[in-house]
Amino acid sequence: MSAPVLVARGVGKSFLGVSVLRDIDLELHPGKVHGLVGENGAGKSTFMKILAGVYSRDTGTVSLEGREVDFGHPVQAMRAGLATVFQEFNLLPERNVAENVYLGREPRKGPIVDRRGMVRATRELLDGLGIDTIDPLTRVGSLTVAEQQIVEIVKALSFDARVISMDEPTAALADHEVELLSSIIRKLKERGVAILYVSHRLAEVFALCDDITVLKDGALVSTGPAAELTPDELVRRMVGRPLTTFFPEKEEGTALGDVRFAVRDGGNDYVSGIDLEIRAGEIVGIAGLQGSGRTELVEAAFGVEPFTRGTVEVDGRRLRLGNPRRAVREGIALVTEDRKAHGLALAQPVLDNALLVIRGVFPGRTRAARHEVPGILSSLEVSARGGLAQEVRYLSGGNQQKVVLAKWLATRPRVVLLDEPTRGIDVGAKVAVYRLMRRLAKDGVAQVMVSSELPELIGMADRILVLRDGRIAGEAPAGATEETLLALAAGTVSDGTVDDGTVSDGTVAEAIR
Amino acid sequence: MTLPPPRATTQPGAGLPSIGRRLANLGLALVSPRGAVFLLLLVLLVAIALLNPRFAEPEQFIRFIQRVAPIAIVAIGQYFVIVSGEFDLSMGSLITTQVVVAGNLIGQDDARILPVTLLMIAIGVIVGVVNGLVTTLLKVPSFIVTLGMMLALLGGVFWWTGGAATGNPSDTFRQLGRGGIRDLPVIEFLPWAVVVLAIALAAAIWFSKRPFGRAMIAVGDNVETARYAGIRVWATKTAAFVISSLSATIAGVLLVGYAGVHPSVGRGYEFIAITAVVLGGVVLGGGRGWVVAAVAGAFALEALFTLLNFADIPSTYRDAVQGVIIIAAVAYAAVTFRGRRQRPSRLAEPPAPSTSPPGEEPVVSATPAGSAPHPSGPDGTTQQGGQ
Amino acid sequence: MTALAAPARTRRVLTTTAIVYLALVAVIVLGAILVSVVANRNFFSPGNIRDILTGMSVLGLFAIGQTLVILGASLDLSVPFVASLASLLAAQTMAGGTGNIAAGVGIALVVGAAIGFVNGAIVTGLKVNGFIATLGTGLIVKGYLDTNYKGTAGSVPWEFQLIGATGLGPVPISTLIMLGLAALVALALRYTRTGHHLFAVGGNAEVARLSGVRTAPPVIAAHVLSSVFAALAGLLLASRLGVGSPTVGSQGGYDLLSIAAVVLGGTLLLGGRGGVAGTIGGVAIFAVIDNVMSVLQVNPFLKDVVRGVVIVAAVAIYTGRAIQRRRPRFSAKEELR
Amino acid sequence: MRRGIQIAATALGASVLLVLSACTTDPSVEPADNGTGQPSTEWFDQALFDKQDGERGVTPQGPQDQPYLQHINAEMVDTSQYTSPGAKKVCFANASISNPWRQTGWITMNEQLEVLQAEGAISQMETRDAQDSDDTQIADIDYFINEGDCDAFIISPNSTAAMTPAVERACETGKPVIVFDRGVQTDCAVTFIHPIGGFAWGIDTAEFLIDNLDEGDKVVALRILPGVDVLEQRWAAAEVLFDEAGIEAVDYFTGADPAEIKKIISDELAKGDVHGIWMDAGDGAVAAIEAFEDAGVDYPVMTGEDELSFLRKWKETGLVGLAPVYSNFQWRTPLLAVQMIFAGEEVPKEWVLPQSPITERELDEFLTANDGMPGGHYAKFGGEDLPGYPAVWQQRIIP
Repeated sequence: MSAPVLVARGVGKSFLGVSVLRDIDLELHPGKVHGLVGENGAGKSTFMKILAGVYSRDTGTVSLEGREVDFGHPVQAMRAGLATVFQEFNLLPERNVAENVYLGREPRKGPIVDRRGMVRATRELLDGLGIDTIDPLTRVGSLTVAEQQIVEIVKALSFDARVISMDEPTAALADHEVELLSSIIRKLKERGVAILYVSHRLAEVFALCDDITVLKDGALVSTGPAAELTPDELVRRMVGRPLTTFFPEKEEGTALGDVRFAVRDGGNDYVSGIDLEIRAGEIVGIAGLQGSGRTELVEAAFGVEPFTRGTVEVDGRRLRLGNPRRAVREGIALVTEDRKAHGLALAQPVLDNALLVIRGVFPGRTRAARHEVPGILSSLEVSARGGLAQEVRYLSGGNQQKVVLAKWLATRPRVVLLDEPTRGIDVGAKVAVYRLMRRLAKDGVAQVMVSSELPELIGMADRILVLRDGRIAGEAPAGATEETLLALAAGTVSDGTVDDGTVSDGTVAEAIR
Repeated sequence: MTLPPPRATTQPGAGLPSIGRRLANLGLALVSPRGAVFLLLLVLLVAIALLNPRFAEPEQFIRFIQRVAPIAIVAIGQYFVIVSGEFDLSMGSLITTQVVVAGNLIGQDDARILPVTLLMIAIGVIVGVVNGLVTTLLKVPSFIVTLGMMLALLGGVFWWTGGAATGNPSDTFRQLGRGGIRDLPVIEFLPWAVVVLAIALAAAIWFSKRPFGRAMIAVGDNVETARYAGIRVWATKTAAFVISSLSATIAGVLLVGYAGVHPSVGRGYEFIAITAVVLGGVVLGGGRGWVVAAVAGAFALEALFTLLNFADIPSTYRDAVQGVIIIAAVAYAAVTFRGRRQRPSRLAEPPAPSTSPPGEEPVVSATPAGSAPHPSGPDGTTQQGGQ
Repeated sequence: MTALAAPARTRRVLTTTAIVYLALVAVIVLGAILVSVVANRNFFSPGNIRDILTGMSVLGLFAIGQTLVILGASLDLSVPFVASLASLLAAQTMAGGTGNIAAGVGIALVVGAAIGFVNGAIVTGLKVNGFIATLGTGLIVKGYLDTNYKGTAGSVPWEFQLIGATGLGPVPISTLIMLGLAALVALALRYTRTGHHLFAVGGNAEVARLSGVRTAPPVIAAHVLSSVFAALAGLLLASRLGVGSPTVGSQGGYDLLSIAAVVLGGTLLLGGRGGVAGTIGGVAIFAVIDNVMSVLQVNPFLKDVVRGVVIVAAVAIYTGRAIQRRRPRFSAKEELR
Repeated sequence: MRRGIQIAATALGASVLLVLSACTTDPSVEPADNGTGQPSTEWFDQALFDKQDGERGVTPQGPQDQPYLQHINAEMVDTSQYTSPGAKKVCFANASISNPWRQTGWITMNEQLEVLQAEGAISQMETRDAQDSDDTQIADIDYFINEGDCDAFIISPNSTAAMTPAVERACETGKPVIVFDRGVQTDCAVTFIHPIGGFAWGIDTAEFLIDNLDEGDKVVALRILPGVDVLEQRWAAAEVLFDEAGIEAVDYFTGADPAEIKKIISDELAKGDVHGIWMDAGDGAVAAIEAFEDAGVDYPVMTGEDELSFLRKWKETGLVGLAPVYSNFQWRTPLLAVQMIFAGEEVPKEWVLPQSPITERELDEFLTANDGMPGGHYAKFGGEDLPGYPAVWQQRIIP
């Protein structure tokens, strides 16, 4: 094996006396992909940020190509050849691709920015990755999420990075886009770039990575070749407990009731031909690739971008849900995908956020809700140092999500639409969300759960609808396999209901490619 | 990650701050931007009283409140617009409009007070509704909308009246701004304007605690969240503009009483009001601020001008002093708050700490929330950067 | 091999600037008709064109600087006072002497730049909102002017007055200077790093910071340039007036008017998008409307009403359109259209 | 952004083309013959003070009942060169109509215009209003020169020094130029029409206060805004006289805002006694008086203006007062001068109109004469014989 390009020894970090990372050793080799896995909060992101120069380390050493380094700013790290693709895009939507790629170090001829050279270089980088669909002069704001991800990678490459670390690069991508990214990573490997790859998608990790390091609670569990690990073993090292505990069983007494929420042949600019019936006590999963219309479907049901065709029924009454307010009045709740953008007023206290919907839509119930909210929050195990007066911006992602849930629970909804309810939250919070869903089901609430995590859908939903290109491509029962869902989502089997949950291997392989 | 949570308060369901915490908060409050304005006001009042002991006499002081009342009321209106995330530059012009309307239409005829007052209220509501609807439905920045309204209103009222009002309206109408209850103990004289201010402030405090008032602040904090929560954003913001226009109307009524009719009454009040609100620690961009502090800001500003008068400082310095104060106040607030609030989706907030692992009891934990960058679980919200 | 669906992004959309200039053409056509029908005048006569262009020069200078600060997500309300101060400093330094022109211009620009630097430093260093910071510095300068000047002062030599009074055909030199500077600024925004960084900081300061852009310098530069342009406007005013005046800046209401012109020109008030070309279009729209109203002898009070309505209506038309344009983002949505 | 380059290229191309074409330097911009615009930060001018002081005592020449045609110490100029028959077009570059005094005058002027149009002396008057902006007024004058097709220019300058070059350019056309109200630093105009002036105002008012007050008494001077010569001269004269007489005078700028005025007076009353109020313009006078009422102290000795709201309050309260006048009827004179000039009649080079304060003795007379006029109307507006009287002024119909 060649000499490592990056060596970390004994790296540790603590915040306010709380140790969050201890004694991490790790080596990256040219042309190898190194997977970094662990539960949320295991310290992966902290470690990456230390490498990237966002945080400074308290202990240990990091050396890049034999020289010890200590970066004070991400750009220092990038200039030294260590580039990081963060989860949140660092792109300017109003500027074009080339301007974004070279932001902060625009090439110059004399004092003049060499725009032509900048565009040419960007095009070359894109060509090198085999991307011919992105024009360097396109405004980034008009690109898809996946394309923006590629722009981020191109930006990293433009530094001529020898080490690229990627923090969950596929989190927002649909599967065919993931495949594209994988091919790009393989290309980078061929060029001898060392890649540190953080992902929650274990299949991806096994498919891509040569080595895998497992972190848990800020400490190193193991580091070694991927070939020596099996998926089960990896999961065991990560979580230290069997996978089944993730999804709580249905609560006793949960029963399917009448149809609570129904859409018949619904459609708008983004989705079409939607037929959907949810019964009281039922959890309906929605699967589909990114951009297949999942979020658009729940937003249509919630009146954000209402259905313009078809009919909507709540408890058998035909209604027109023209805006969210109307939907809320009918007992519908929507837990949005992006809670900071759509779910929370970050500068307001926990209490005000939790009472937001009540105050906005049912002001007459404020007094009563005020008494209930502390109970709801504590049943959700919200932890906030400043209590109800704490501004939510200072809460963790999981606690923020719980505040969002509390906000809707206070309205006593009859239909709850959950769009990626567990995205970006830690395991404990995830379990709390699952438990809550089970409890709501028992109480006769009709639920829709949109998720990119197929295991989550399989584990929680009573049945799963698969969206493709804005239409329902098929329906799978509770026990369906991931392969089945993928095949439906990717359009490799004909539409329809899958009964046995199996599809031939060949088709799946095709689907994944 | 197992953060051993040092539990300061372990009472289950304890969502309310303890008494000790409240005391601590009170101490902190005076140096916080919200409290700083009260400190500033106190210092200014003491300084005035030292220069001119008569000022501290109850009778003089109540006169001072009477004088500040119009500005304070305008500041209340501007507060609601600013806290809901907008600007109202049309307030000064609207005051002028109302003053001229009162002067021209009421004249010396007491019988016309009621209908004209109703007309003035209608004008106020219409101006607020137009400002609000153009801002929310046509998506024109409120800075531009109210700038246009400012020009159009002033031009329109001058066009109508030929630039000058007929004369002061009847003394009955002017009582509200000029008169009061006489022969009281201690203060001797309680101007109606002070009563109006007290009512307006009480109403503003009440309103800002009402569900609708809280929703207004939430809208200013994050419009999208409010919309997804079923709040009618257009109605909420329009209501803020209507409140603002109505407060300008009330200020106009007080000013026509206090000062009389002149086309220059109200000039510059929009900037004075914004200055007052900002002095009160209210953040431009919305979502943060306290209406009482905004009123205190108005008092502080007026106290400052009074101090300059008493100190025999040439009135040409007044602008310069106002300039210094306003920058200092906001710089102080900004340095304290640090968080820039204009674009919630782009907040560069420190990553929040993870919660305790599953199985832990619910706590109001003492983890150092937000005070330092903490490692977090992936917060997988993909941000497509900006709006 | 790319599984990415290539969305139909190639369709031509009118740029914002194009819309602004279309609006300008519409205003000119309408104005020309009104002027010829109602007042029986020729809108395109040299004297009238000169009147319009003269009206554009001063506001144009203010608006160029204002564009820069607005691109950087700030504002500059201090410009009228900076312009007045510059006119006074220049006129007093020149004191009628030809030899002092360079010194007068130099002093005015240096003082302008210094005020701009203070503005920029307050905005970036003390984190004071640009609105408040420049409102404050504007008031401070105003206080200085009111205290120290009791009326017009100084005088500029004849040679300097020529700048404001000379024209090439119907085109005043001052307009050419303004357009030349506008072009320079447009090029600077496009071809200098600071220009690029200004867009970045105005669009999203955090992204800019993480990309290694130091966020303060572009904003400070924008404020310095804004004040320098205000000083240039003051110099032009001094050249036209022949003297310096403590009120010449505020007389025109240039602070709010320049912001309106910038927004009218399609620059986003929140920063990060826009440009000088649109601003010049916005300034031209104002100048044409003012000219037409003056030729038609519209009541001056009514003029303000029209101005107010035009500002709001124009921006409303423009923003309504911008929102439509941004919606379709995902291929799935577009395919269904 | 691409447009930026296009614009740049177009601008460059255009300028090159224009340079190739004839350069059209405005011929009228010439080197100033003397040092125009000497620094004028000090407003007191002893010579002017003495001149105006003298003019106060002169009995004006001219028709007895037409003050707007009277003149003081006039040096008449021959205008036969302009003699021409027929109705003439007048171009009026107005500074603004942004305050009640100018609005009143503007109404009067338009009524005068109707009369002269009916007489066939003037065909039409084209007006451009500069809205208080020097720069706009310069452009207005240039527009008139180029496009106005004017037979005569009337200019009411927005400010003195700044408007001088533009007025000179208008003179270059050879057409008669009439300047009124504020002056310019050139005598190229055929006639410059104005009342006696600010120093006379200052002398009238200061002497009145000095007569009615004792040495050491305090006078609060309320001034609208700094930097306007006609206003500054009023204060310059008064200040000097107060100084000499040992009257303690403090001055404030109020922006004519009555709320501001009331606050200032209240603060002054809180500091100590105020015996006199001096104002450089009458609007807001009522608020000043009310401040004394509200504080429950005796009325001051006061000078305001011939603005009706002050006259009425003066009458109502019976305070010791004087209403100095900045003769509003001067707005009639320019158009009448146009008629005279084209008729070849000689006119005064500097047409100093009478300017005499309204005293307590005359108060009732003026109040009766102006019954029904709005508060912002000026008693000595001099338009009683014009056709629209009184409705046009009562309803303030602004063209």
